[in-house]
Amino acid sequence: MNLERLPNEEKLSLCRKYYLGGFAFLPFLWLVNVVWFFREAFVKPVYSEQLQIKTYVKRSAFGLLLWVAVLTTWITIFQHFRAEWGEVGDYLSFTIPLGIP
Amino acid sequence: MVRPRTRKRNQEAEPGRFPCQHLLLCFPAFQTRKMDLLSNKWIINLIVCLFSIGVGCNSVEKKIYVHLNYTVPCVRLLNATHQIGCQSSLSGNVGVLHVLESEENLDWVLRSGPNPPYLVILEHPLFTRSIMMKLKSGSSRVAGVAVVASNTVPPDGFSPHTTCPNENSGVYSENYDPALAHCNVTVWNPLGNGLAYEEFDFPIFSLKDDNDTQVIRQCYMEHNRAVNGTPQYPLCAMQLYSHMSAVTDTATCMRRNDINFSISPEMVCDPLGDYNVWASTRPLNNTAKGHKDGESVVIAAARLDSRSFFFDIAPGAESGVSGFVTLLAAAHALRNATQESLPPRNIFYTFFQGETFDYIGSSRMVYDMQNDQFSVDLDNVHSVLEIGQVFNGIISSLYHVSRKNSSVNDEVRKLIDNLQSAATAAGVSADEPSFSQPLPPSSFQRFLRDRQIPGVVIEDHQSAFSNRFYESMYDNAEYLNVTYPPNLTPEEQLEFVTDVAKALTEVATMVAKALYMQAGGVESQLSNIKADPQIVTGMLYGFLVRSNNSWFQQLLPSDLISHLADRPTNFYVGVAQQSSEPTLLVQYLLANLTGTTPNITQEDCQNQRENEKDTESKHMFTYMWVQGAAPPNSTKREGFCVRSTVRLSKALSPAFDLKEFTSKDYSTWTESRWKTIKGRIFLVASHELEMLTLGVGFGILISSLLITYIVSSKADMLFSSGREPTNATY
Amino acid sequence: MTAAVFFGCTFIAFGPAIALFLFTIAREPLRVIFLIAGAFFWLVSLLLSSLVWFISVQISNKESAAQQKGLLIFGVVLSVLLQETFRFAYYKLLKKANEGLLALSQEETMPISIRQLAYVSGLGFGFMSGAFSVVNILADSVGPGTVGIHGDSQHYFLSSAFMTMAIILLHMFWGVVFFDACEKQRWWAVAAVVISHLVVSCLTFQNPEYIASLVPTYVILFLMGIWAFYSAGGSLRNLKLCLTCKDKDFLLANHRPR
Amino acid sequence: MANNAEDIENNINTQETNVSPGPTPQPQDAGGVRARSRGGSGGGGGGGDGGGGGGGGNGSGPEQNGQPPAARPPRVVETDEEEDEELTLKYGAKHVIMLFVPVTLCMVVVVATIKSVSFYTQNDGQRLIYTPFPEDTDTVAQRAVNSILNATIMITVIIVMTLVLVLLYKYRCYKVIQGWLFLSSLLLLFFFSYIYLKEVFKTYNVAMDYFTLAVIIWNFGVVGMMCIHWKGPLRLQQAYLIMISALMALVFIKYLPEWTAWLILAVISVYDLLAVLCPKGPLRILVETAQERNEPIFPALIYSSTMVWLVNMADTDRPKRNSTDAASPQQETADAVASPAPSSLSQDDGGFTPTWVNQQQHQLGPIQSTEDTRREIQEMPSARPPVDDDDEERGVKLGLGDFIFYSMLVGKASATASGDWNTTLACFVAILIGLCLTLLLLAIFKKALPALPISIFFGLVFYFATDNLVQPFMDRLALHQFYI
Repeated sequence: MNLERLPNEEKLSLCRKYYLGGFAFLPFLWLVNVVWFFREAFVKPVYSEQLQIKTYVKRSAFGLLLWVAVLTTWITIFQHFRAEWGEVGDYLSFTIPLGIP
Repeated sequence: MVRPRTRKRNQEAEPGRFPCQHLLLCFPAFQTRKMDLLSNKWIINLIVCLFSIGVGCNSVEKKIYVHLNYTVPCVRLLNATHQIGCQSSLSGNVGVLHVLESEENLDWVLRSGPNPPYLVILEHPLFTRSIMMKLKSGSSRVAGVAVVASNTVPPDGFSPHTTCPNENSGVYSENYDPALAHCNVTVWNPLGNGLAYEEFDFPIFSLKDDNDTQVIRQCYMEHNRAVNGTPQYPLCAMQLYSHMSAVTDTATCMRRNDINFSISPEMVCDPLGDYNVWASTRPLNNTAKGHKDGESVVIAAARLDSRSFFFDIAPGAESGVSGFVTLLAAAHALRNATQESLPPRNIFYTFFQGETFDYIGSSRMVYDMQNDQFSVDLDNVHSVLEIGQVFNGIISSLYHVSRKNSSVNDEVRKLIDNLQSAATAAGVSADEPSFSQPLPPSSFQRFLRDRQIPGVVIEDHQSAFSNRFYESMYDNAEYLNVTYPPNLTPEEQLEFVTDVAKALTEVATMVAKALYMQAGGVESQLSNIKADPQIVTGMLYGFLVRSNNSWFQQLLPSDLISHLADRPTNFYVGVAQQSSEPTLLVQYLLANLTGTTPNITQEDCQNQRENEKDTESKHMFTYMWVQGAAPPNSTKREGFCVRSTVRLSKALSPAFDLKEFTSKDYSTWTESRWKTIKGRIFLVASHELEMLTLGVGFGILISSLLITYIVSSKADMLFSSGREPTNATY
Repeated sequence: MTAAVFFGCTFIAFGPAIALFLFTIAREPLRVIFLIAGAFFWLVSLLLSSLVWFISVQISNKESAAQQKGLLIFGVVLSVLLQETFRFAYYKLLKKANEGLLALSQEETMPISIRQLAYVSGLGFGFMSGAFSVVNILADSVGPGTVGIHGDSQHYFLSSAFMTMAIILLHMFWGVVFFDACEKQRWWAVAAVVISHLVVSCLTFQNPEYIASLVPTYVILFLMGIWAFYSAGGSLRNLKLCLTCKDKDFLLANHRPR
Repeated sequence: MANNAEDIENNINTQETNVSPGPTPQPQDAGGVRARSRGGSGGGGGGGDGGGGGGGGNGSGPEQNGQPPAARPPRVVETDEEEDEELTLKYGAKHVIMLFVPVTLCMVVVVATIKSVSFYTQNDGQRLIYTPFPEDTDTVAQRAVNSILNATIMITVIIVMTLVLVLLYKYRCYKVIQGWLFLSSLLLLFFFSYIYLKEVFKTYNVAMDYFTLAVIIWNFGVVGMMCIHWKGPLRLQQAYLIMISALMALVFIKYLPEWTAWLILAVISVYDLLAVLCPKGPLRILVETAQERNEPIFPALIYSSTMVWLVNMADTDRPKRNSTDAASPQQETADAVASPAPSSLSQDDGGFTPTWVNQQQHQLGPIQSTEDTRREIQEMPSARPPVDDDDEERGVKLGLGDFIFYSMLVGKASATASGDWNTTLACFVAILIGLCLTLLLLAIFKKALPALPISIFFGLVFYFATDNLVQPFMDRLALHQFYI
C-alpha cells in the first residue's frame, strides 16, 4: 500500500503499530518502519501527526542499531569460539560446516 | 546385502571423470552410504547418472580440462584423539604442476618457485617421510601431491605404517609390563615411517602410471619447465578434489552424525569394520550363544585385512594373504582327516577383519565371547594358534610366556612340541625365537588381554618383520614374487604352481598336522594330512592377481559373480555397513574347502534346510548354492549346494556399541565421508593477462556508456533528417 | 581470480549492448517488447537452421571429420540466410503491427517509428545471437582453467568476446540498414546486408587465426556503422553541428525529459 | 473471469447511477468514485483499486483527506471500447514491462539457486505423495508410463480440489478457506525459507547458530505475513510474493521427477485453457456464485504491480461495499481464488506435512494456481489522461501460480539441460514472448485468457528444441569458434 492515499492519522497509527510490533524481536519491522516513514517524518511539510511519527521513526532506528550491534557481536563470538566450545558449539549450530573444525 | 565396498568405491570415484557440471549433482546419491544399503536405490542412482552422462557436455569445457581417470585419494581417518589422512578444500585445491626430480628440487616448491602454490608430482622413490614432512611443513606453498605409483618395488623397503603397529591396543600395556610396552624389547617394523598416520591438509592422490601421467608429464614439459629461471605463462596446473566431511576426532564426528535432524540428514563419518569369518570342524549351534559345556576349541586364527597409505590400494600380500591362504589350505587339508576320525577337540578357524586398526575383529570376538554373544565363550577356548606373516620358508613360532601360571606354560610347551614334530613331518624348519620377547602384533594378544590362554603365533621372522613393505602398496604379488612365466593364459597361470605356493603349502601342511595333534586327533591320520599346492597357488592367484578367475567363479553363487574383479583384491577393511570383497571370497572359499556337498535341491539349499520339514540344521550349518562349473561340452553351469559351518560374525569395534568414542581399550577408528573424488589438469593464464582482460572490459563498458549517453542525448540533432537515430533513439 | 576473465569478457562482449539498452531501450516499454520479439525471431531462425543441420548430420556418416565440418559450414551459411529471412519476416510483421497501431491510435503519429523498430529489432537480434554464441564460453571462463591444454590459443576467451561484440553491433547496423532498404525498396542494399553477414560468418571459419578473422570483421563493422549512420538520417553536417555546439545541446538534451 | 466485459458494463452502469444525481454531497460522490474505480478494477487491474477502496473503507474513508480520488469522477464515466484499445496498446506495454520485471526476477532467483545450491537438483529419492511412481526405472517405456500416471494423479487432485473449493465457497465456509490460506502462507514463509537457508549455508559450508537463525526466520516470516495479509510497503510486498513463488517453484523442481514435471506443465496449461474457455469452468462457477451473492471472498496472494489490499476487503469494509458495486466481488473473487495458489501449492510437497488432513486441505494448491492464471493480468483501461500515471488505479496483477510455473519451467530447464545456458535463455525468452502474446490477445479480445498455455507451450517447445537440436549445433560452433 502507499502512504500517499492514507489520511495522516492512519499513517500515525500504522507507524505506531510498526514501532510497537518491533518489540517482538522484529528489528526488520523497525527497519521497514524507518525506511517507509522516513519521507513522512523528515521530508514532508509539517503536519499535525508528523512529530510523533518522527519520534517513532527515530526510536525504531535506535532499536534497529541496537539489534545490529548485538547480532554482529554474537555472530562474531560464535564463529570464533564454535570449535573450542566443542559439544555445546555443535548443539548451538544450525549448520555445521564439513571438514573444518 | 553383501557388496564389496571397493567396487562401489570405484564407482563413487568414477563420476569424477565426467567433466559436466551437472554430473556432480548426482554424486551425493553415491557417496551417502546410507543409501548404498538400499542397494536397488543405489543402482538406480547409478542408472540416473549414466543417463545424464549420456548427455555429454560442452566442448569448450573439453578444450580446457583433462580429467584424470585413475585417481586414488588418501582419505581421512579418525580415532579417539586424532585425525589422519588428507583433505582438499571444498572447491578442490588448484596448484601449478611441479614434477619433483630430486629432494634438492624441493627448494623450488618451498621457497624459490615464483608462482605458488605448487602441486607436486612425486615419482614413487621420492615418496619418503622426509620429503612429505618438508612439504607438510611448507604447506602454504603446496596445493597437493600426486604420487605416480609403479610396480617396481623400492630396493630398501618402505612401510608407511608405524614402527610399533597397534602398540596401544595389544596386551603389552604399561601396567602389564612397562619393559615390554611400546615395543621396548623388539621394534617389529623398523622400516615403518608412520607416514600413514600423519595428517596432511592438502590432498594426496596416487596416479597409476598410464597415459594420464604421460599427459601430465608432457603438459609439465611443455609449459612449466623453467626457461632462463622463470617458466612462461600459461602454466600447467592441476586440481584435486578430496574434501572430507569429518574432522577433529571420532567423538566429534559421531556426535555430528547424531545431531543433524533434517529432511536429508548428512552423515559425516562411519566406523571402520566388517565381518569376521569363522568355521569349526564340528558344527556349533549358532543360535545358542554363550558357554557350551564339554566344548573345547582350538582356535586357528589369521588376519584378513591390510592397508596402505592410499584409500583402495591394499594388496597386503605378505602381511595378510600369506597367512590366511595358509590357514585356508590347512583347513582344506584337515577336511578329510576330520571327516574320517573327528578329534576330541573342535578346531575353530577364524579370519579376523580390521586387525590393522587396533584389532577390530578379534577384540569384537573376544567381547562377544565375554558377553555370551558368541557360540562359544572364552572358557571353551583350549588354545590359540595364530598364523601371522608366513611366506619365507623358514618358520619361527613365537609363543606367549605367561608370568603367572605355569600350567599355561606347560600347555604352550605341548603346543610347541606338536608344532615342531609337525614341522619335521612336513619338512619345514620351525624354531623358537632365540630369546624371550613379547608377541608380535597379533590377534592372539586380544585374547591374552582377557586371560592367560596358551597360544602360539607362527611368523616368518625371528625378531623384526622380515616384510620390508609392511602395510604398504608394494606388499604385492611382485614382492611375493608370485610371478608366472610369460605366455601363460590366465587359466594356465591359475594352475601354475609357483615356488611361493609350494612353500606355503608346506607351512599349511605343518599347521594342519599341528592343529590335528593339538585337537587330540589320532596319530594314524597324520600321515594323510596334506595341503594341496594346487589350491594354494589358485588362491594366491585369485587374491593377488585376479579374483575374476574360473575357479573363484565356480565357488560363488551367480548373483555375487559381479564382485569378482580383474585386479588384485583390496584388503582395506572399509566401513562397517557391508562386508567387503575379501570377506566374501574367504567366506565362500572356506565353505567350499571345509564343507560338504549334500544332494539338496536349490530351493531347500537357499532356505537353509536339508528338506521341507527340516528346521534344525540351519542352526548348525550354512547352506550355499554356488554356481559351479560348466561341463566341458555345455555352457550352462551346474550349480550345487555346499553345506558348511562357515559363519560371519560382526567385526565392529565394541566402542561403537558402548558409545565410548574415546575408549582406550577398543578401536575407535572411523572413516570420513566425502562428496567427490576427482582430479583434472588444465592451463592457468597469467595474472597479467586476466587483469588485462578485465581492464579492457571495463574500458569498453565505460566508454560505450559515455558514447551512448552523449549520442543519445544529442540524438535528434545528430539525426536531424530522421527522427530516429541508429544507436541512440528518442 | 579468473572471475576477472569472466567479467572482462562479459563487459567486452556485452558492454556496448548493455549501454545501448540502458540508455535507449529500457525506459520505453514498447521498445523492450519489440527487442524481446526480435530476440525471439532470431531464436526461431536458429531453431530451424539447427533442425536442418541436425537432420543432415543424422543422415551423414559421423566418422568423417571433413564431412562433419562441411556440414557445419553448410549449417552456418543456412542459418545466416534464415536469419536474414526472419529479419525480413519481422520487418513485415512490424509493418503490419505499426499500421494497426496507426489505425487504432487517434494521434497521427504511430507510437514507435519504423526506424526505431529497425534499431530495436536489430539490437534484439544482436543480443540473442551474441548471448547464444558466447554464454557457455563465459560460463567456462570462470575457471580455474583456461583454454590451451590441447594446444589451442589461450586468447580463446578474449577473441570470442571481441567477436561477439562485433556480431552484436553488426546485427544492430544490419537491422537499421535492412529495414531502411526495405522501406525504400532498395533491394541491392538488402543483398549487401545479407552478403556482408555471410562474409562475416565465413571469416570466422579461419579461426583460430584471430587476426585474419577479427580485423576484417571490424573493418566491415566500421563500414556498416557508417552506412547505418547515414541510412538512419545522420550526416557529416549533423555530426559537425553537434560537435561544435556541444553545450547548448547538452542543456537541451538534458532539459528534454524522455 | 470470462465476464470482464460485463464487469465493465455494469461498472459503467453503477457509475452512471452513481453520478446521475447531479449535485450530490461530497461523501457520496466519493463513494461513487470508489465504486467506480473498483468497478474498473473489476475488469482486471482491480487489486490496486481494491486497495484504494480498502484504504477508503478501512477506518475513515479517503474522502476526508483531500486526495486525488475526489478529483476523478466525471471522466471515468465516458469509458468506451476503442479508447480502451488504444490505451491498452499504449499503456499496456508499460504494464507488460511491469510484469516482465518481477517474472524475470523470480526466474533469476530460481536459476541462480539451481545453479549454485545442488540440493535442489540432486535426486535423493524423495517424492511428493502426489507423484508416487518413481521415474528411476530402467526402461524408458516404464518411465513414461510412470510419469503419465503421476501427472494424471496430480491433475485429478487439482480438479477434485477445485470442486472442493467451489463447495466450500458455495456453503460459505469462508473461515475454513481463510484459515488454511493463512496457515499455508505461514508454512511457506517459515518452513520453506528455513529449508532454503539451511541448504544455502550447507552449500557454502558456513556455520550458523540457531539463535541467529531464529531471529532471521522470525523477522522474515512475520514481516512477510504482515506485508501480505496486512499493510506493508508495496515494494516489500512484491518482493515477498516473488520470493514465495521462487521458493515454491524450487520445491517443485526438486521433488517433481523430470518427465513428470514437463508433463504436469503441459497438462496444467491445457487444463487452464479448458477451465477458462469452457462455460462450466470451476472458477467460473465460483465467480458467478460470488457475483450473484454480491460479496467479496477471502484475501488473496497476487502479485500486483500496484498495491493489493487484502484483509480489509475480507472483513472490515465488506458491509459498506456490498451495497454499491457489483464488480468488486469478482475482482476479489479472482484474487481470492488466485490466492491459494502459492500457499496451497506450498503444501504440495507432501514429503513434509505428516498429517493427511493437512494435505487434503492443502492440495487445493494446484487448482488455485490454475484458477489464478485464469484471472490474470489485465490492465484496466480506466480513462484518465495518460500524462498522470498513477498506477494505483490501473494495476497489473499476475497470479503467483503463473510465477511459479514459469520459474519452474526455466528452473527445470537450467537444472536438466546438461549444464547449458542457451536452453535456459531460450526458455526465458519464449516465456516472455508468450506473456506478450497473452497480453496482446487480451487487449484484442477484451476477454480473460489464461496466462499459462501460450507461455508454457513456447517454453516447452523451446526447451526440447534447444536442448536437443540447438545445443549441439551451438556447441560445434563454439568448438570451431564459428559465428552465425
